[in-house]
Amino acid sequence: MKGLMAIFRRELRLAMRQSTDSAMVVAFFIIAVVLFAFGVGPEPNMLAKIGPGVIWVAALLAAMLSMDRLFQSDHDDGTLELLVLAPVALELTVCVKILVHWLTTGLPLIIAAPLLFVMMNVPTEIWPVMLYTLLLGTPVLSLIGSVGAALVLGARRGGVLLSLLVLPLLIPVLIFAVGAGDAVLFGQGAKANLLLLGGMFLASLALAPWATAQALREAVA
Amino acid sequence: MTDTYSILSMTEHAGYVWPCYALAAVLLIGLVVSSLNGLRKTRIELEQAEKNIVRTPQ
Amino acid sequence: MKRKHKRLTFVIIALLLLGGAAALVLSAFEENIVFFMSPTDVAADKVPHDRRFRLGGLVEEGSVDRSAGKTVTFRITDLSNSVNVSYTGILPDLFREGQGVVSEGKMVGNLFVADEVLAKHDENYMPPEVADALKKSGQWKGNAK
Amino acid sequence: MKMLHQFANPTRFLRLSTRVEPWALVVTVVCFALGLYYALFSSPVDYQQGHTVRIMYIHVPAAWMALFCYTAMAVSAAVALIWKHALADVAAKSTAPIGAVFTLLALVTGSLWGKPMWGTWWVWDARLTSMLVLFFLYLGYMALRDAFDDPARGARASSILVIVGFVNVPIIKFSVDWWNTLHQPSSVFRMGGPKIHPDMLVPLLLMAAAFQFYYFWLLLVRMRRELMAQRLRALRHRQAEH
Repeated sequence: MKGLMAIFRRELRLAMRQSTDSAMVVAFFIIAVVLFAFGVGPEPNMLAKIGPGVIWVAALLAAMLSMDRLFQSDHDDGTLELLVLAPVALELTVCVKILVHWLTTGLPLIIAAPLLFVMMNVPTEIWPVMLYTLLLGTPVLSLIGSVGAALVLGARRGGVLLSLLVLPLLIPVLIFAVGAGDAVLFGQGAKANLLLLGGMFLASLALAPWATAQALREAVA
Repeated sequence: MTDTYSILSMTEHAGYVWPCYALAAVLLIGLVVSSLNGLRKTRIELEQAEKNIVRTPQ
Repeated sequence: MKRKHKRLTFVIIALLLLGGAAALVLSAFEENIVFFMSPTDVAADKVPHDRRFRLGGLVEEGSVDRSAGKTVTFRITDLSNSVNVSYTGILPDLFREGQGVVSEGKMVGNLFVADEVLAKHDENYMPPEVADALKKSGQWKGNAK
Repeated sequence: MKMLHQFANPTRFLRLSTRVEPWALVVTVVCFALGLYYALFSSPVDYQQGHTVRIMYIHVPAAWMALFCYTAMAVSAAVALIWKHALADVAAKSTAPIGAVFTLLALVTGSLWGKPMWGTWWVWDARLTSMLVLFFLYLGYMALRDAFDDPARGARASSILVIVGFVNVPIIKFSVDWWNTLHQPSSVFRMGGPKIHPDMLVPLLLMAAAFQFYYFWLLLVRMRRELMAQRLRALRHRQAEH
């Protein structure tokens, strides 16, 4: 437990020291959405219609952008070998790293999201649901992304490859998150979609740290 | 059951059915050709490499 | 020994999480996520008025009217309620009376104005002679005409 | 297990494979000839779909094989990771391009079938979407495998990816039962027997057998090539050391 706390503090300290990284992710998120607004023109109804989808796609890409540095620096300077050999189970270490990644990228995205709801003219009645989907969905991005990030360690063109591997697996998250907003506008309630997102979160929480740890062991072997 | 003409023409759906079979042929035969090509190339390279090993004394 | 215990704990936690995930997903299916709405939903006023949605059901027997040029009107039914639909454009080949369809469009008053009609087909495959024979002998169970 | 080990010996495999290959090829060609004859000429049209039912004889076996290849890949990858069987890894690598081709074929023929029948080339429903994800998984596997300078590292990383991606397979299989979608439920592998007329089931099964043997034959060819390539790499490595 003490070892875990030490890792947590180290990760958080490192993330804080590189807080420009988090800021850049949020900036990318906002700029990507704004680009869409320029791309389709400022017609409010049109923006409202595509708003939830655009915001989610931008969040997905922004999370991907920050993903490849999750294990890269540890891999480069040899820390990763220490973590693999450490008495703390690698699966737990991975969980801590994912948690910190989410705190430094997922959470800022959620905080920035209401600003984008205003800019994209998203109907106020789906704001809470959209926030719930982001709250349930962004941890899934971090979890599944970590598997990809561990797999591409040491690969050529790791960043692009990471997107190719991970984005298809994230399609269901995108579909049900955006579907939740539509379901509310339909008057059906978003319960089913949110339950599915919750199921995806639990399933990826069960499987992703294990797969990531295996991939990390292979990477330093 | 149906005369050959109507089968070959597939009535109004020929434009959908024939491309399916054509695509299947192209993809499946293409994969065979590329696999056999790869096999042939690798075999030639391997034979060459084995000859070189024999020629170079230890 | 300690290592083994640790591993066992992990496996149990993972199984609990997976069980939770399965429970959530299964209860989500009970909520019935729909690819389309039914005419009963329309009758119960459960559909939005100013937004596009999908309406699914069977094409009611004898309701297809092609008299108005390119615009076709028909009724979609789920055998308890039905909705009037109008559509302008090319219908898919499987579109016929008694056949399942999914159409996308908006409600305009009591009329569903579709801008897309998709035909849904069932998992039965048979030659036309067999279908005729089945219908003649009264063993026909499908809904298609 | 002992038999598996014997089979896993590459020299023994090569000997066995060269003996089996011609037969597999003959069976493939015969099945294709019969299957195509039935599928294109001798089978009746469907009472609803007319001639487009003939697309089924390509589409359905291709979709089956897409799932079969992925499952075979995942099993081989697991065996390669756990028991370090070199041959299992070779099998997984050799299966990937074949599976990708089958998936692409299923997607495109499905689209060509959907246009006249449903009235659309593509809908974003569960079956079609999960099939597209399967295609990307195949591509991702091949890309990841090629992205490392050390082939052994690429082999292990991509094996993990295949196993992780396996969650998609049950989703594809059951998507038509779980969601009320445009895609019709299974006609053949269902409770209560196939709901498809024998005259159409025969060409379908013949084509399925043809696809299956085609895969088997091509797998042997590709595995043989891969084993040669491995030997070539080892030889060059040794030469460089001298």
